[in-house]
Amino acid sequence: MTAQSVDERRLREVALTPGEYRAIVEELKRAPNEVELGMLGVLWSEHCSYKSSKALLRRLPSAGAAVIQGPGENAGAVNIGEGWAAVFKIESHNHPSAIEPYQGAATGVGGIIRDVIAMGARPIALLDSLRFGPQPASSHHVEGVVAGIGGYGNCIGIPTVGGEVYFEDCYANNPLVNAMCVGLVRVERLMRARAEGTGNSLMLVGADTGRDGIHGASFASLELDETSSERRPAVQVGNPFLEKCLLEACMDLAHTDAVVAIQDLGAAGLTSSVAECAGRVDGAGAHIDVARVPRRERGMTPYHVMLSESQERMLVVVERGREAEVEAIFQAWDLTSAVIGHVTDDGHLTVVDGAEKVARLPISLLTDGAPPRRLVGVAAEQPPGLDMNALPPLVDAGAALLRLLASPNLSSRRGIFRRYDHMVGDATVIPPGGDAAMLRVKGTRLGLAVTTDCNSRYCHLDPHLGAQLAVAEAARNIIATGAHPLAVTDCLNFANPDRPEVYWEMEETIAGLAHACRAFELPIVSGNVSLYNDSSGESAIYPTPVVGMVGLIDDYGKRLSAGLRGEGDFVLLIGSSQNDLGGSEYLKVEHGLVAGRPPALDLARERAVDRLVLAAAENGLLQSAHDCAEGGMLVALAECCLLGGIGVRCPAIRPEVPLRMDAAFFGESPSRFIVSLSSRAMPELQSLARRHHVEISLLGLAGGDSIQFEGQFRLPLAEIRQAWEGALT
Amino acid sequence: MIARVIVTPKPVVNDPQGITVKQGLATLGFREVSDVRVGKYIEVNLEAETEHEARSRVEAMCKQLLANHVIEDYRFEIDMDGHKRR
Amino acid sequence: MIARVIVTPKPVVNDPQGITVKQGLATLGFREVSDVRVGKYIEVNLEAETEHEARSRVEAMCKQLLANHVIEDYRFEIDMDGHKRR
Amino acid sequence: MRSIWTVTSADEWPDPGGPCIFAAWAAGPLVKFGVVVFPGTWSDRDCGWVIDQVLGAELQYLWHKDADLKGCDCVILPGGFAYGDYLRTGAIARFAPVMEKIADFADRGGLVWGICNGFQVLCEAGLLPGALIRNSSLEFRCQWTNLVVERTDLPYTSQCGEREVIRVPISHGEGNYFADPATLSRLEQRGQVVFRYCDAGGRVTNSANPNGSMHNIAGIVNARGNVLGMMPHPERCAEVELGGTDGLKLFRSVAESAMKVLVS
Ligand SMILES: Nc1ncnc2c1ncn2[C@@H]1O[C@H](COP(=O)(O)OP(=O)(O)O)[C@@H](O)[C@H]1O
Ligand SMILES: [Mg+2]
Repeated sequence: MTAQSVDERRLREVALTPGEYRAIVEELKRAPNEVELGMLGVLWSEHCSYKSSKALLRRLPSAGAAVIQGPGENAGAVNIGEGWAAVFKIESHNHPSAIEPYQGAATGVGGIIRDVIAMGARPIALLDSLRFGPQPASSHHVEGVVAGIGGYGNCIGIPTVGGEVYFEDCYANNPLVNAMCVGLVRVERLMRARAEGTGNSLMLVGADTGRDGIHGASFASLELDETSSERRPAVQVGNPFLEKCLLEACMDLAHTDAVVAIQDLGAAGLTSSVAECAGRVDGAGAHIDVARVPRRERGMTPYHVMLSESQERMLVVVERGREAEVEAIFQAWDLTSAVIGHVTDDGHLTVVDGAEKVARLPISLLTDGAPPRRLVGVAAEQPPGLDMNALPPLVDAGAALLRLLASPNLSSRRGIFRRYDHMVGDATVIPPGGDAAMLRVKGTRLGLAVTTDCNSRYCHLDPHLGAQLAVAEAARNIIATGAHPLAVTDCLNFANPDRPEVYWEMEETIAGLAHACRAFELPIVSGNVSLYNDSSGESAIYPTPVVGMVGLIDDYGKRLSAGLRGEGDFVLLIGSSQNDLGGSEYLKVEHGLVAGRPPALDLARERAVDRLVLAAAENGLLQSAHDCAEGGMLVALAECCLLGGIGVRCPAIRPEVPLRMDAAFFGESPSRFIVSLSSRAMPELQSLARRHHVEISLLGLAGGDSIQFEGQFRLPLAEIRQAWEGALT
Repeated sequence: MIARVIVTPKPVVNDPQGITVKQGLATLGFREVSDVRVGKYIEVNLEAETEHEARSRVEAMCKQLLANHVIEDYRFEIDMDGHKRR
Repeated sequence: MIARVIVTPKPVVNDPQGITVKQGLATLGFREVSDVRVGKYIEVNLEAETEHEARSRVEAMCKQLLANHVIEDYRFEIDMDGHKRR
Repeated sequence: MRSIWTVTSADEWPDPGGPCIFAAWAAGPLVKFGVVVFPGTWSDRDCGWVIDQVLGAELQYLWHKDADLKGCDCVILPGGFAYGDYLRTGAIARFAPVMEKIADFADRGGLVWGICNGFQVLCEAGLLPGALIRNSSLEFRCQWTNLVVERTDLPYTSQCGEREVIRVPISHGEGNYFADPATLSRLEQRGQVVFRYCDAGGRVTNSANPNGSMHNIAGIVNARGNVLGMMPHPERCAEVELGGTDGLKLFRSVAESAMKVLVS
């Protein structure tokens, strides 16, 4: 077979271009056989090779004092003190979820959990960042995805403590499902998936291998079109029960020092897990006998076995001669384990089927060989501008508030998160519903705050700024609990990067992320890229860089939540407000507009505000704190009241020119919080604010069972709650 | 009349439930069991003029709601004299 | 051989799933549906010398594991020639 | 106090008190809790945490393959999805080797406490009547609920007040209690309903029922009073930082009852 003679159709099937094929032949100095072609196809897919995004991702900062493990392993890890490391990562499962929402989302959760387990960590929390088309047309997606996430997380017994849900037209055919998992491990027990030690055994543990998901990784690297449903056998069915047993068995491995490394099997199955594991060690290779792989079905070929994406499997590198110890641990959990090969020092992945040779490829060709794709970015058309003078003035702030709270992007998420077990583990000290959730580290006073954030409408209107705003919002969500932001994981969801305007969005987004993370001194320790989120090239998604963030508080007894606490407390707005209506929910809900520029972000001011709130929290001045985000000041204030079950009495708002009334109530200026405190704490807060050069303004006094702005409106809390909770149930 | 619909996981699709039930049966001593698949049974009471009509309506129900054709197969029978067993 | 077991909720047990499916069908325009019950279908591949033996073994499986007599009824058929459809 | 449990009704118990009891308490309650672990169980660690770290009692995990209860005074079947809850909740778990010992233990009057999945296992095993079916909403529900305590003469509830309303979270997809009419009326007549979902004021209403359970039943006890099954999770509310401490009352009750038996 020569480069010319290979069937074009076959190349498409394995998602390789003729150019890539030529590169393979050149490197091997021969044509690859069928199995080799399949193996290279999956590993060179965008999903595994990052060939379109690698160059850009290098710009993201990943170093920091607390970082123990940056990108490159199954998950990132940061030191949180007292001997503990927090391990976390976010990952997309968009394409499978578009085809089969329940199983797609469920197996997405299963996959990200295995990444954390592979680091030797016990998973302690899950988050899910979701994007759907408008309701009710998207309800099939919403129902399936939410049920799938709950189905997996609830069964395996890891609390799902946070996430986000947004509805926009652009996600109608391309729903996004990004799942994040956070785990804990003693620093000295942190594992790395490196196939060290020639002669050590490779054991495959967990589920038997079936024919599921062959070419799943390539599938995730294509646009969805009419034929997608024919590729549906790529959809896999998760088994959370089996993964629970796998999790416990892997935790039990800590009792033996016979284990050198653990690597999960994800996209591209055995091929990628073995290649990646060997690829992390200079000169290492692996020898695999597919005949030894336990199978679920009869009639599977070596091709199937090497490419299967059967879920709930792990590769364990075991010191030679100690396989029985490891087998016993898995056996105790009724799990199959099989020695399927060993580590070599020839830098090649050799696959045999009993006595028969099946494939032999250089590890470096598999993991690093894909020629980077050089794409060009061209700035997208400027989105429609916003003529503020043409906007009709705000007539009835109260009525607008009710409409905003009842809109799908702002309404209560309780209808969703009550379907997730968010309490198992006895560690959730801040449950979902406010800003970040918080988990205590048992046996210490440490609290880990976790959140995911991204306003993709901002990113659509200005990707560079939008990405920065996502980082800033995530940080504010962490800070609103009293915790310090520590590190970031990111899931970059884009449309087809072959389109210059999409590639430009990628460039801008990544530049914006990098810029903001540098300003916040936040390392990005793990992440994931999902491309081709456009169905048949028509409906491209907004650039959606989901920021997952972890923060730390040294004593969770000092944590803050969003709800007002006591009658008579002062309710303050920290930070200042501009005419920031561009890209706002107010514009969309009240005026049907997606227009303008997102709010400007002054990173220095943002940091000053953050420092003030953290200092105030540290000194015990605050009763509550809440981030002011979508929907602006009034929506945030209403949330503080609803979450605390206490109303608020405020004097009329009379914004000073040039601030408009609508922007004062509903503008989305960043760098703002709503806090409450007792009157006694006021002087100290005022002096802190002066010291940090941050503007603070008194909004009103907590109390009563309504929200009122003297002479402007008064709404009973019960009515507000009905609007807020009625929308998403 | 009654339509009796059986929905089963497609043969290539993983069936964790079936696998686990098989293991459960083995523990109970039913070692002669080599494979178990678990699906759904749906009994639909409906009105229709003819069996032909019933057939085409139930076919449509299966396609649209009762089975998830990504991972499941279905089959059904129509019982013209069937009535609710209550 | 294959045993095809059907497990249904007892008539006295309310079947929220059935009710929801019925509503779902109605929303899709299948208004001719008066009642839906959702149960389980379990396909068991097993070895047995005789149909009689198979029958008594499957009966035992149903009693012990496959159905819960507080809330469910079961019935089954044995297909002597049946084999795994894989 | 490693002997077989004997259950006496609360009013027959001698007045506790006296310095020896407080001395014993200071060293931690003497009761030994066993927590069963099936494949797929996940509340085992939470129960263990409360017993060991909050209550300070002795803790022993019991593996599903164990054929011995290791001298435990109270055996907890915790929450989770034993065997994935495939087929039916608790259906496969009830055949685990440890279950045989638990049935014997219950027969002899030993304390057996099923929480959530554990309740489902006890029903499947026939140690408690009825069954738990799909929530009427068809949705999994994780939320706080209010429970009115209808029996305070049990070793599980002696620390609760008469008809006290306690706040305890639920987390289940199949907690909808069902029993045939005869069984249900027998349960009611004999006062075997221990917890009922209610509103904050203790009213047993439809809207306070999170899953469609008959008679708002959240927990029942067997006729003898030693086997308790409940859907809500007391081990999730034993510390203020988790939002409430009512669950601790149940664990304390068990520990305290053990003390009473000890002095009696
Ligand atoms: N898909 C989800 N899963 C779990 N929790 C969610 C989900 N979506 C939102 N939440 C929770 O609901 C609360 C409000 O979400 P959101 O409005 O996005 O908050 P914010 O604007 O402060 O980021 C947060 O606690 C969040 O974690
Ligand atoms: Mg947010």
